[in-house]
Amino acid sequence: MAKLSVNIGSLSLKNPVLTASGTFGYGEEFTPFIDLNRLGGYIIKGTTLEHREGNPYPRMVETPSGMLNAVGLQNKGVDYFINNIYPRIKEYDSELIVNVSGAKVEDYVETARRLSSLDKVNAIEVNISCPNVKEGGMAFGTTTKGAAEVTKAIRSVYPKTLIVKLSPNVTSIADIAKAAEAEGADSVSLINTIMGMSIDVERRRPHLSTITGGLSGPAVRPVAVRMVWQVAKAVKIPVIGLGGIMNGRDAIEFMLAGATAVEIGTANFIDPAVTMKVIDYMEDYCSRHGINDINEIIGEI
Amino acid sequence: MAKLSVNIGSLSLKNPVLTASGTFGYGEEFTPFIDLNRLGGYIIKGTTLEHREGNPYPRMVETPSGMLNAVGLQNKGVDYFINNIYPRIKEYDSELIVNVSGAKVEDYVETARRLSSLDKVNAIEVNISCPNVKEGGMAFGTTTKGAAEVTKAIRSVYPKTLIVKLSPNVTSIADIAKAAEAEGADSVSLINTIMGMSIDVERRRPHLSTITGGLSGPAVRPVAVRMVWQVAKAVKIPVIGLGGIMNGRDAIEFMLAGATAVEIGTANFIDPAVTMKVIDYMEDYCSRHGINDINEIIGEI
Amino acid sequence: MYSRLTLAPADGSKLPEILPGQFVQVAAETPGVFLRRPISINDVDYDKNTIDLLIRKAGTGTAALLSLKENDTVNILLPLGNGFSTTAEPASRLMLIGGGVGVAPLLYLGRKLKETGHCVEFLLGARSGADILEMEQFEEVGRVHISTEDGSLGEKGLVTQHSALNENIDNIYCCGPAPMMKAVAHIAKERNIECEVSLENMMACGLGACLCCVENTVKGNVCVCTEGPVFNINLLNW
Amino acid sequence: MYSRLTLAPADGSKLPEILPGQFVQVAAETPGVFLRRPISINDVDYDKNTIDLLIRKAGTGTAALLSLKENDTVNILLPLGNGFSTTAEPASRLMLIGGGVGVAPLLYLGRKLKETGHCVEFLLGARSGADILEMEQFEEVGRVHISTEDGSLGEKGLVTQHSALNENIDNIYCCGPAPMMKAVAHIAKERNIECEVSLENMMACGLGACLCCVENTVKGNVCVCTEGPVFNINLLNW
Ligand SMILES: Cc1cc2nc3c(=O)[nH]c(=O)nc-3n(C[C@H](O)[C@H](O)[C@H](O)COP(=O)(O)OP(=O)(O)OC[C@H]3O[C@@H](n4cnc5c(N)ncnc54)[C@H](O)[C@@H]3O)c2cc1C
Ligand SMILES: Cc1cc2nc3c(=O)[nH]c(=O)nc-3n(C[C@H](O)[C@H](O)[C@H](O)COP(=O)(O)OP(=O)(O)OC[C@H]3O[C@@H](n4cnc5c(N)ncnc54)[C@H](O)[C@@H]3O)c2cc1C
Ligand SMILES: Cc1cc2nc3c(=O)[nH]c(=O)nc-3n(C[C@H](O)[C@H](O)[C@H](O)COP(=O)(O)O)c2cc1C
Ligand SMILES: Cc1cc2nc3c(=O)[nH]c(=O)nc-3n(C[C@H](O)[C@H](O)[C@H](O)COP(=O)(O)O)c2cc1C
Ligand code: FES
Ligand code: FES
Repeated sequence: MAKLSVNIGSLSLKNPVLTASGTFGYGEEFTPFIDLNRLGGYIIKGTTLEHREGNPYPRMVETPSGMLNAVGLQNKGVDYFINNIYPRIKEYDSELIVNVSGAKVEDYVETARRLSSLDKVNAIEVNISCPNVKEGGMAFGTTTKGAAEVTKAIRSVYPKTLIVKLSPNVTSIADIAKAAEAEGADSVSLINTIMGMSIDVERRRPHLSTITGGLSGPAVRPVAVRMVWQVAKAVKIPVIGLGGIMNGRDAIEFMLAGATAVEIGTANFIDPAVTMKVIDYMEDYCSRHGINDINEIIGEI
Repeated sequence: MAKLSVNIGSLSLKNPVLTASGTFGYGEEFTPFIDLNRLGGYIIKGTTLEHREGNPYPRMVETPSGMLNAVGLQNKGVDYFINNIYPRIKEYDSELIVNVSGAKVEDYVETARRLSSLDKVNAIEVNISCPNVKEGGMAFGTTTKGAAEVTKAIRSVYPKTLIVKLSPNVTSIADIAKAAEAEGADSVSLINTIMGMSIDVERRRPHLSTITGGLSGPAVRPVAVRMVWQVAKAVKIPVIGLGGIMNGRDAIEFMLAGATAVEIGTANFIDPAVTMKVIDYMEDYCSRHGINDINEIIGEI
Repeated sequence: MYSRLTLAPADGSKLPEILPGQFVQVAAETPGVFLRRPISINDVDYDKNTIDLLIRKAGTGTAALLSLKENDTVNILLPLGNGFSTTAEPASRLMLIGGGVGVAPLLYLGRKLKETGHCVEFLLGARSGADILEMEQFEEVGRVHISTEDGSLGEKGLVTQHSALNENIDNIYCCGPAPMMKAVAHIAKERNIECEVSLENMMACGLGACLCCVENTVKGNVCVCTEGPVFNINLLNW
Repeated sequence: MYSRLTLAPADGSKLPEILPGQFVQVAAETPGVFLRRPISINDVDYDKNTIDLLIRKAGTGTAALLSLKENDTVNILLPLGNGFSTTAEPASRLMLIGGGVGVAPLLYLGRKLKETGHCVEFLLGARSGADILEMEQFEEVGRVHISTEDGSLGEKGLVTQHSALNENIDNIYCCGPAPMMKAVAHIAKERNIECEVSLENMMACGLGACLCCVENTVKGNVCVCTEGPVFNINLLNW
């Protein structure tokens, strides 16, 4: 059997398959369908310093081969996570990665600092790219200066693996990636959702309470693969690829484009067992192609 | 029956339905399926100063609810167009708009200058956003400076209606639109294709000869609607909306978001008679909603 | 257009225990549909190992489900969400109020309540008599009252104006269009009747993972798919 | 997996004149398929007002077409492209060479050539005998030679090695996998045989509007959908 394990910063993942933040709850929701222990890792909901109620309903609309969401980082805050959720989910034999968001640099820093004390959390993914919150969020992700600033500040308090999650809503994502790399990010993950909008033409009003939202699903995959390819060529740190992965073929596509690991997002809604199928496919693909170590194919294009 | 006519610069279109450049040939290809005279206008193939062979085959791959293309502006050059094609297609009772591309500012200017002499061409659409050519093309469309430079130079030689077609591959499309407006563009059209990529995982090579290509089709529609909405709020000139319009509902969606007219692109490949159905839908929609003049709904959101 | 689908596990496995008010997430594999569609469980037959769904054609997804033919298979997740409470006091007067296709979960609920010794009544509302669904099935379970807006069946008017609501009622269980549920909730609050409603918020995952389906409640935004779809009206900000 | 579809205009209209080698663009309305799929016209029956398509399952789109049932309707554009030339000199020896599902357009071509008084021969190649398609139909039209790679039917080897090619041939008409067509074109060039091949470039529109399907020829890039799919090999840069 081929070696599927890959390294991201100081993490050694048993396979390249992670779950995307905001699409996999806290992992627990999926235990009726999958064995969480088989995952390379699971990235949980966007966590902020304080409790957030998120945006008003409606928060979702289906689009061709995708969906728009405007959840807006609803979560109970980092302390609630540490005290109430973490104890419940920390025992899985899979890397638990917390996705961190904030409105101000200080919020990111303080959230990261508090998370750094958790034994079973060896990495955080910093979301500088959420299009669904008014202040901060995407603003940091759309300029090299913003990305550098957040990365640098978090790096100074967070000694474990630091993944910076990039926004696709930019002219040159490679430049943003390089800025994060320069300030000490151990890895970058991309893409977050693409800002989109949908209108109910009969009622003549937007489908989402926030007018615009974030587009995800297979519709965005060609854009995501292109960006992963561009970023992988521009940085030396490992790249985590995501955006519209629906099956094993799609996951391999990202790895050929340069991703060391992948995240599965919206696909979890269509098939809650999709992650297991992706891992199975990877094993099968490697054996069909005579690949001994999946690292061989990373960035082959 | 509702009034469907709209104005773009000095053009008065009998209805808001145009065809998107590169997806409608020279119009002639569609006469077995539609009455060209019913169209608001038809925008023909990207035309350059010199003959261009375009990119090597393969140039196309299907994606979820869309396609990537890498045609690369294959055309016989502006003089061939003027002498051989224009005489054949100029007699339709519908606005004939030529899409103009170039690698250098001077090429755009010279192409526009030559086209300005054609009686039946009352507008050009300047493509500063083609992701499929190495030099120029998208480069102009991704900075306010580039967009301003091209617009200004063409404006100085082209007195008729000047539409600037914008690239979606940018952080702030509203800023690019404002730059074009400031230099005298009569209208902006958006979006051109989003840069994407697709890999054949069995052969482990890209599907396109150029590796990356331009994504079009309904997959991109939510992004296009969002950008039209942003641009329509930022500029005073009329906005032409396109990207993934497959039917009348989609066309109305763009108008509610702020488009004065729409272009139908990839949908022509799926249903060569789609443009007629969109016009019919608009009439029906207006009567169902008690709208006397379609201009009433433009930018309602 | 409405239709009832009867489904059995394709692999012959035994159905899990299903609570009245729970729903399924069904994949409508047809062009233009991406997400699963949430549909209430209308009835369960453990002997035959089948569930029934009652589907109204709302768009492309439901149209595809309605065009399924005998022996076709569909991919389905079940059972999801929390059901109605079935712990009313003995000898209470229970009124199950449904509007349109919202009657769907009330049939199985009625059966379950009957099994636990309750006497149930149904109040079904629709635009006209032709839109009243599954009346015979409901009549097997309890007394059926009908309201139609055009008066073509039962009393003319909205369910909230039906005379069956004039007498004492202890518990209301309601599912239907939001305006109807709100009107019913209003009456229930005024008259201090225990009342549960089943919401139909837009869902992506149906599993509590995406936070798309939230309802703003007295506890803040909560997921309808996991904390609902059935809510006691005291929890809602209606 | 191969299968033949027989289609008649759903509105009862009369088929237009169809040239051998022309193709259709068919909409495979199934999830995951966006563009139409180009398929050669395998046969035409003007009396019955039907066309036949011979389809090989290549992926999702063709799979959906193969699962169509009697009386289903499909959306189709036809006839598209330019056909084979049917103006060979009288008494020429004509060889119609097909590989795999590439035999599709040769049946109608053979019939048409026979109608104009030509004597046609077919040379069909495939991996094994089971993959040789429509042999009986071809035998109605002319003499059939077979090559199979495993030797299970006809001569063992590639079509280009078949003994039927040893004697004098005036015209070759070829459709099949690109490597086979290239090998055939090579032989034709060497021996100065008139040769036409039918290309299967990836298409989006099929109408000459998108310029996606180009083949690099001696005249530069030309659209296979409108200037082809059939090309004289002298035009190709092979
Ligand atoms: C818990 C729950 C139980 C339901 N039970 C039933 C039932 O028993 N029978 C029945 O016929 N319908 C039921 N519905 C409604 C049903 O889910 C929608 O009618 C269906 O999703 C519409 O899909 P479509 O593709 O046919 O229509 P579309 O064209 O997608 O949409 C038509 C309308 O349906 C609604 N809708 C679309 N997608 C969703 C979604 N993912 N979640 C919720 N609403 C959506 C929207 O309001 C939209 O305007 C239930 C919904 C929920 C949330
Ligand atoms: C002029 C012409 C005539 C053809 N005649 C026949 C025929 O008579 N019978 C037959 O079975 N097949 C024929 N083909 C091939 C047929 O079009 C493809 O097999 C089909 O498009 C595959 O679609 P899919 O969804 O099943 O497979 P996919 O999963 O989409 O693709 C499988 C493979 O098919 C090819 N393909 C996919 N889309 C297209 C496209 N739009 N255009 C061309 N190739 C594509 C690609 O090489 C791809 O690798 C013809 C193609 C052309 C261009
Ligand atoms: C409902 C929903 C909620 C999301 N919430 C978050 C979040 O909290 N933090 C984050 O970084 N990304 C969030 N995302 C983005 C995803 O993690 C992912 O980047 C995006 O959906 C693209 O991947 P996909 O196409 O596989 O879903 C969310 C996406 C969805 C659909
Ligand atoms: C095959 C193809 C060729 C195109 N060629 C051009 C072109 O020459 N000039 C141009 O401005 N846009 C070109 N475009 C972009 C379209 O005009 C349009 O902006 C884009 O496809 C989005 O619209 P759609 O989704 O409706 O197709 C081309 C698109 C396609 C698919
Ligand atoms: S639908 Fe995803 S949380 Fe309820
Ligand atoms: S397929 Fe569009 S030009 Fe040939």
